[in-house]
Amino acid sequence: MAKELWKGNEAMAEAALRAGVEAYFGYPITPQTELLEYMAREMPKRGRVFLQAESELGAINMLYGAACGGVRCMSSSSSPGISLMTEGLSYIAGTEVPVVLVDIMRGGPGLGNIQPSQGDYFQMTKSLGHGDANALVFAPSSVQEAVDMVYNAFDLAEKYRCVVVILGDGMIGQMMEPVEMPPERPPLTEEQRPDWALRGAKGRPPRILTSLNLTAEGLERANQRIQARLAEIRKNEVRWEEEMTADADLLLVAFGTVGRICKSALRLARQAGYRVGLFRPITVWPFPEQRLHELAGQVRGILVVEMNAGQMLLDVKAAVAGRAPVRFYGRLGGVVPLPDEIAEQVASLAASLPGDGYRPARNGHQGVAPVVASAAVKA
Amino acid sequence: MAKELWKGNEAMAEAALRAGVEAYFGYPITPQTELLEYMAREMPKRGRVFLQAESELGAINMLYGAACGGVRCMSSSSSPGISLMTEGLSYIAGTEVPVVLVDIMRGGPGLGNIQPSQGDYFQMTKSLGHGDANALVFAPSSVQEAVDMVYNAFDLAEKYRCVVVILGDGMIGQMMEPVEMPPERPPLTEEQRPDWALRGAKGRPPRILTSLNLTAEGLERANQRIQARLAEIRKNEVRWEEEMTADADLLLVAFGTVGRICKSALRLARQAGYRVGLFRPITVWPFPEQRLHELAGQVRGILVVEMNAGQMLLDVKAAVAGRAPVRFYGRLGGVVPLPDEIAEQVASLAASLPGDGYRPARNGHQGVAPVVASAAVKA
Amino acid sequence: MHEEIIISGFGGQGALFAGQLLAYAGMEEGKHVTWIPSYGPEMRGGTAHCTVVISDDPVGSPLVRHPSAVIALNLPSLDKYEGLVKPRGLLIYNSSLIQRPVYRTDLRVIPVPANDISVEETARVSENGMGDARLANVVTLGTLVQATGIVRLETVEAALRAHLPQRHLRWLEPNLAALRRGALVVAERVVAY
Amino acid sequence: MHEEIIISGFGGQGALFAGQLLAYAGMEEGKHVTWIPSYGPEMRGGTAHCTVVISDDPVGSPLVRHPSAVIALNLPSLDKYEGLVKPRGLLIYNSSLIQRPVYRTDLRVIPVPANDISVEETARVSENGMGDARLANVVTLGTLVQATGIVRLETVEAALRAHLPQRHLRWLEPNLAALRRGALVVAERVVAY
Amino acid sequence: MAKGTVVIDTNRCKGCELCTTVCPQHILVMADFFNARGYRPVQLVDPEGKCTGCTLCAIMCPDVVLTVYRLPVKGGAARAAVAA
Amino acid sequence: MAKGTVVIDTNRCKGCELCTTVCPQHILVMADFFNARGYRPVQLVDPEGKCTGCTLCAIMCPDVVLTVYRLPVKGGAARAAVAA
Amino acid sequence: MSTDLSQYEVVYRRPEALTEVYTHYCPGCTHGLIHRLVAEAIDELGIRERTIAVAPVGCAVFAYNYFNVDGCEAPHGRAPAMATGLKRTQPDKIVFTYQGDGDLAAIGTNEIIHAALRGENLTVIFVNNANYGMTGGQMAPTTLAGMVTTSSPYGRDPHLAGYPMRVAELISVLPGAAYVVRRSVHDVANVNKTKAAIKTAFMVQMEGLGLSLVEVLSSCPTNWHMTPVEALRWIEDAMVPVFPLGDYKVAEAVVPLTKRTRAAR
Amino acid sequence: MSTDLSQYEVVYRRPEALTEVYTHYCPGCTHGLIHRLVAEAIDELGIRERTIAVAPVGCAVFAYNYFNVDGCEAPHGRAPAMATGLKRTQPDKIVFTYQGDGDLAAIGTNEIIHAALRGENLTVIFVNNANYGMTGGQMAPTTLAGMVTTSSPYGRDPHLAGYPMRVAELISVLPGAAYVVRRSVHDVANVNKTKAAIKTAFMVQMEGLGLSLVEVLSSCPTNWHMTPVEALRWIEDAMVPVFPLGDYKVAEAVVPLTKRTRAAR
Ligand SMILES: Cc1ncc(C[n+]2csc(CCOP(=O)(O)OP(=O)(O)O)c2C)c(N)n1
Ligand SMILES: Cc1ncc(C[n+]2csc(CCOP(=O)(O)OP(=O)(O)O)c2C)c(N)n1
Ligand code: SF4
Ligand code: SF4
Ligand code: SF4
Ligand code: SF4
Ligand code: SF4
Ligand code: SF4
Ligand SMILES: [Mg+2]
Ligand SMILES: [Mg+2]
Repeated sequence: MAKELWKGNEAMAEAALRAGVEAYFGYPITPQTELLEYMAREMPKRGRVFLQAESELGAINMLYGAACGGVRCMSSSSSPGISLMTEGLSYIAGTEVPVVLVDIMRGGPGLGNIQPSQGDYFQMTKSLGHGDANALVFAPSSVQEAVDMVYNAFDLAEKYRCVVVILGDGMIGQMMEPVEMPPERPPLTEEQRPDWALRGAKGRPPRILTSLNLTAEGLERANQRIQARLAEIRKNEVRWEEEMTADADLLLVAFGTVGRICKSALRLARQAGYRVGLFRPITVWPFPEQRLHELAGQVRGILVVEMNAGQMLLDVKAAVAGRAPVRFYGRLGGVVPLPDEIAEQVASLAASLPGDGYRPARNGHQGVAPVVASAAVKA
Repeated sequence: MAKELWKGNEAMAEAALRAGVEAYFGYPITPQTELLEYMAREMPKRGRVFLQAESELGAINMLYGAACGGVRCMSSSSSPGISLMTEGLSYIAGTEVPVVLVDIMRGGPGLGNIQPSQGDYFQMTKSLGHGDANALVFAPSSVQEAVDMVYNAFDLAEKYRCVVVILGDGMIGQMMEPVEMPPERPPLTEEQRPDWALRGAKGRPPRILTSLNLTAEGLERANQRIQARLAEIRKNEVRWEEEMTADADLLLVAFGTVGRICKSALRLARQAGYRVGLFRPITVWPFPEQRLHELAGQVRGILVVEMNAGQMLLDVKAAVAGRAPVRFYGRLGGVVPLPDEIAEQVASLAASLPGDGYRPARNGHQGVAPVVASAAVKA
Repeated sequence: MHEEIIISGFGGQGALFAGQLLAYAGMEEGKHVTWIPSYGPEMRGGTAHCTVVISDDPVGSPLVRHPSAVIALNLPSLDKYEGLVKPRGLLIYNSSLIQRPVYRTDLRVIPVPANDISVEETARVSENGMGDARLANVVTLGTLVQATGIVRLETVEAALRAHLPQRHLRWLEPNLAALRRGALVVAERVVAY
Repeated sequence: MHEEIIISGFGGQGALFAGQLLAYAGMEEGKHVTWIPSYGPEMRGGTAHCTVVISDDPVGSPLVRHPSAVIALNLPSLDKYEGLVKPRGLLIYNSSLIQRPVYRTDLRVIPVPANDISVEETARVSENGMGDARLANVVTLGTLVQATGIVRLETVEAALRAHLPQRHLRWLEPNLAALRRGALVVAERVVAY
Repeated sequence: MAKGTVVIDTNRCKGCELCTTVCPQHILVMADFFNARGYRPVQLVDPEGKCTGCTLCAIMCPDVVLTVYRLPVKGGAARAAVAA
Repeated sequence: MAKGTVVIDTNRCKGCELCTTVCPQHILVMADFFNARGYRPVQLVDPEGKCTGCTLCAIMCPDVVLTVYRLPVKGGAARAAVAA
Repeated sequence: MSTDLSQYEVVYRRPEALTEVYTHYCPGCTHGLIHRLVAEAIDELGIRERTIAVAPVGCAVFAYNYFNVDGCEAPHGRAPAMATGLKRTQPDKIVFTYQGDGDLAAIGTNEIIHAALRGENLTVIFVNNANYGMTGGQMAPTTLAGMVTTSSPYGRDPHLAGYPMRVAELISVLPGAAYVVRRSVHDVANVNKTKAAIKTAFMVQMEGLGLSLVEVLSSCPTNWHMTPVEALRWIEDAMVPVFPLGDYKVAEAVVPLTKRTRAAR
Repeated sequence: MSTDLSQYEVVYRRPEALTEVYTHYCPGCTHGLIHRLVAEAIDELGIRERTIAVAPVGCAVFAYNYFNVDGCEAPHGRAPAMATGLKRTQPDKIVFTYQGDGDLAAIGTNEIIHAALRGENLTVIFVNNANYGMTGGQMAPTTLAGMVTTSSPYGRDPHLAGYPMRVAELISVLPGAAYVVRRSVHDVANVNKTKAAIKTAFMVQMEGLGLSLVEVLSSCPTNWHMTPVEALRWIEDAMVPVFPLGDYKVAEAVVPLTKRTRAAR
């Protein structure tokens, strides 16, 4: 199929439609509102359910209800709205019903602003509200990747009875890029509905979906079942991308759009003579810790770049387990780190390392004067 | 002053009163409700503000409002209620106003149950909603410690203009223990109010408190200011407790009530001949990573014990940085790990380690047959 | 010394209060103590229990799997805890309500007709001369203290004086009497070891 | 080839659409392209701009700090971007609205009387014979394409045909004309380098 | 007077006494023993067969303890069962 | 007729025209130039001194662009200022 | 006394829409009674096999165990949102929420108001017992002025905590609400009226007429510190004057349904 | 034309309670006008130095920059809760929220209802422009039936999205609300009435009488795709019939205040 130019938010909505999403519930918030608006236009045309909720609390619980019926459903929001959804997400995860959620992150904390950010990394990969709830979290770096992730998210959510999150940022949501849209899939038939779905107890015993379990032992068993599913995900679904790691003695680690910006930085730094590679986690939960651990044994130093104060950094440190020094470069509040400044950071990382005395000639692109590294830069 | 027997929830309330809390806003939820009920009884007596909110969203935003006035204020809740507060907490952190929050954790995810748990570790130490919001988080292991933490929390919150969280669990909330109550402090005078507080623009230019900053550069600066404060906290406020670490070649790491249970386990394991020590983080944010890193260099192996599926575990791994193998033993859903089973885990950790071949005689307390370790046990 | 006691009964039987008295007494005698209730919806009409730990050392776990002593005020409590008491531990049960025998043979077992004793003691002060079972908890506490010596009986008496809610003050004397009556039971009928 | 273009103007001046046309054309010619708007409340009455990257390689950053070419449709846009264009880069500005000179001397600068050209071209088809400035964006796009050769003019024309919203179809011809008029400007007046 | 009776699911009864207060015949009384769940259940004490099967007791019972029976009146069906 | 005038904070004006529609004297008209913020501001065109200082324009202006003046009527104060 | 029951007709038996599970409610708590009425209505309307129950957080948290229908558990206050998600995607099902006053009138006010505003085709059974039963008797928005609870230990002071919230009155203002009534279960006559209202409420949903809400005044003997019998008397004496029973909204199209249910009794 | 202004008296000038900051509102947006009325009321009551403003999330998010008083910014919809926290701890201050219809009538319904129920001594300026202005014109609970917005592209269908929410009517039901009115700013007469209502609302708070709420019908020319002048006409023609202007609740104790403000004009 020919490529078309799609805006990220709308492309994800269309991908969901083609994947057979049956219901969408959401609440407007920049920079994801185009996704909701696209659904408002297209869902009714295809006889599916679009509903603008009264709030994100409403949206996530409508989603919860729809999911309990074994219906393919989805919502989307951005950081403050996502915070409001965490109680519901914890219930959904605890009840083991599949939902798909798109989070187009913006600058925080608080109201912050509407610029791109990666400040929800922790809340999407770690806590997802209270308890040990975890989602399968994909971090797209291009509109095409976002489309493919959304398209596959429903199957994965159903397979593992879990929450699947597409964790993008304002750039992914607002950017237009050429996209090859996947084909439209036929809707689920009644027989294809899962055997736990609430569809009315006709000719069978009633089904119950709940996250409540009053005894500690009972709730522990439920948690063990959930943890077993998550272990399956960890086994099967870890994904990442590497670029120029084969000969690298320095490693950039970045996810989402920062990952793609690092590709440009990589080219600049390589031109400047640094043997740098890129490791881009595609699933940020589960985090590709094993492979990163291996790579850490090969390089002299690691630079983590994020649009936050150092969140994935913690996963990187845990995975690296001391095999290489880990530095951090973070931009905050919606400032997007650009290739030249990242390349500068690579250079200063290299300079700071004990290493083998090798010091590359600075013959590449010089860029402009490096911006002062943010105060969030941590050792 | 003589010790009295206090129930954790009520003791924390009384400690807050003596520290001069001027306003309390909350919503009932087991197992913290006695704190709210104590406030309902005592605050009016002392002419202070008690208000039962319509929800946790209401409570956290009332707290936000009171805090903007430079008033000593506090709230309390438990896991699902805390999830609902994260948007507000992110705003509060972003606005840099001081509040104190008690979280008495219960089993999750979802509605879960009301038994003790440590399932909010991630949501309190890592995300606190969207953006890079962080609280200073204390994890008490006894009622006395909880009392002292609450008593000091207000000063710390005001000093760093941050959220201070007392992260307890159902045991801390429900247990009675002897407590020495600190003395009553005089209330703040109008002059003692901070110079950013909203008290009416009488004879001075208006003051504004907001977390909004539309430009990326502006919001980055605000974030840098917040991060600088957090760096101060990291420098000044890290606290932990060690027991029998001097000669230890095995290390237990646990926080909160599990930390105290581990003390009993420690005695059992020592009796059984294991040279085991205990490392108990008292602040879980900031995490005492430096000291743990040092200790990791001294021991053959580390066992992290939590009432969750492995949350502090990540901080431990990052701090240990590969210097010693890290194992995890977790109980879920409100099951409390008891000393004998933890001691068994110590033994099996020791057995699994390469080490120096040293194998202690099993001559200590035998306990009962060990419970099957939960599926959440991770390598 | 390190004792872990569970006191268990129906919601209204006062198991929690008896445990608090014990903890107060332990504290008065300079021990480390913890008291923790079961809590939650099961309290609604169901059983309630508490765990008290009294120790020379700081208390690690306030919860225990295998208590050194149990007071079972009703049958469900006996059913639940009989199997959990430590070998050679103490099991006190309310024989006014529990007819079945105890199966374990490695325990020190003391049946106490706690309701009957309570009825007798409360009848003395009640207006209509009718007694009730409300002091069964204190009766069995007396037995426990006497049988174990965890704390001295007088310390529990002092705790009663100090912590009986103001509004129940007229029940102080009957409480003290019930406590002493419970203590006497030990001498009378130690059934099994 | 790797070009990074910013097109900027008042809310209604069509900077975003011009950028999309450019991106479509790039895509048609087999390049890697990204288009990203500024978004948010500043759109309310303020300026709007978009960044287009067209490259032989996959595009890393869709945002750029130092574009290789800028179209400034109004004065605030010139103020904002003049300092940011890469050395030796291209700066096109709408001389119908901007009277001030360009200060940088290391740029290729092309003033385009875009509003005037638009008025002329729209007047031809408007009912009352009065033109307006709505095609200033396409005029300057013509200039950009002609001056840089990033894509061929015909590809942009095709993009216009394909993507001009149905309801604006009667404006297709004027758009095409405006595009060509803009392209001609390059020949006419290259002011500085 | 219609003739009826009730069957009591004794272990289900929580001894709340709501049924006893509405029975027009005063034939529901509390037992002096406890059921398996620790409650004093209600008992039908109707030696004279006064129960009319009026269902009032069942209507007030919060725990659906009572099943109510009635002898069909000759020449007509009993009042339609409430829960058909 | 009272005699008045208005002072226009031109750069504050957003050219919304709300004032022009309420002025009874039709002496507020849109300028043919743009102000610093890119809007076509309103202008007072009152060569004949028709402005009565009625404040209607100010009452409708969403951007508080207009300050209204009035010549005091002899023998009495002007209508109490709206914003004292 | 062994009557030969084979001669007898059953005139009251456990409804099919209730399971055999023992409820955890306190003795005399009318939650159980209201459950029974809901179950009877479901049976009588023959909709058991296409009904989905949404349980609240509150004493009725286990309602899904007691109703013999598909069921789920909403976060505290969010049952109307969850039910909306179910009903919108399965319009052929009958979806009802069962909610307490803390759940619906405190934390969940937004969800019920907007479900009513949108005219969601849902049936809401709203159990008003003037306090938070499950958490041990705290003040609810419906707590009476002056009433002592564990969080209003000096009695609810209207100047600090407001006057009780009248939910039926409030919801009836919203255009999407089709049928909004208040009933009580403090005596047989009122139980029967409540039953009729609940049945009507389900019929409203079956006809797709919009939101139906039956507020039921219910007892909480435990937290009111009363015997079950006293508690029912207190409903009549203290609650009914503050929460007048009656029909607060009966949409045009619903009127014929109310006649049908009245006739059926 | 240079008039000698020294001869003149100022009959209208910028209120002191407004800062000099240029607002970011679109041309002709009546948010600015309503700001001015609030500021005038504050000035006239002499309360500027003890007033605290709580700004919403919505187009008025920067209101704290425009009011010359202490100010803060609430999370979307939570302004009444934040204001409650401020007012309860500083009862001598005058605290007001300024909220849009998405903010107050969608996500924040719970907070406003419970503030009103409790009779919080707050003043609420509620700006109803029938859509979510700031996020680009989505449907709000107040959007008119049939009205096209970016999230109701085929017009609001009352069967799917409900009929518009009438906030003043709803809030007036609650006992703690002392003064609840609806006004509009589509012409001079209505602007003046709105001003009087806002002033009364503040006086209600000064007297400690409970919650006062002034709903103001306001224009959003940008998202309505109209000129500012057309937009005002549309308020009159389309909105007023759905949202009738008037006094929905004037508590006994408030009546004398309304007389005072009327007299003052
Ligand atoms: C988010 C959240 N907040 C608080 C609670 C605690 N909680 C459980 S039930 C309940 C109140 C229930 O009262 P009500 O709805 O009136 O039901 P009732 O028990 O009286 O029938 C509360 C506050 C919770 N589970 N979740
Ligand atoms: C929790 C949350 N959800 C959504 C948003 C996005 N948002 C910002 S303003 C707004 C709507 C504002 O509409 P309204 O209150 O009517 O104000 P108006 O702009 O129309 O004056 C929304 C949904 C947000 N900032 N936070
Ligand atoms: S059916 Fe009627 S008469 Fe018979 S026991 Fe019940 S209430 Fe009494
Ligand atoms: S009403 Fe039901 S539960 Fe109560 S006593 Fe009668 S039969 Fe038992
Ligand atoms: S004061 Fe009156 S007459 Fe003068 S310009 Fe304004 S509206 Fe016109
Ligand atoms: S109303 Fe105000 S902003 Fe609008 S045109 Fe007139 S002066 Fe300018
Ligand atoms: S606490 Fe109250 S509402 Fe809950 S089950 Fe007991 S009596 Fe019923
Ligand atoms: S979008 Fe609408 S409400 Fe917002 S400033 Fe513009 S006109 Fe006003
Ligand atoms: Mg209730
Ligand atoms: Mg609006």
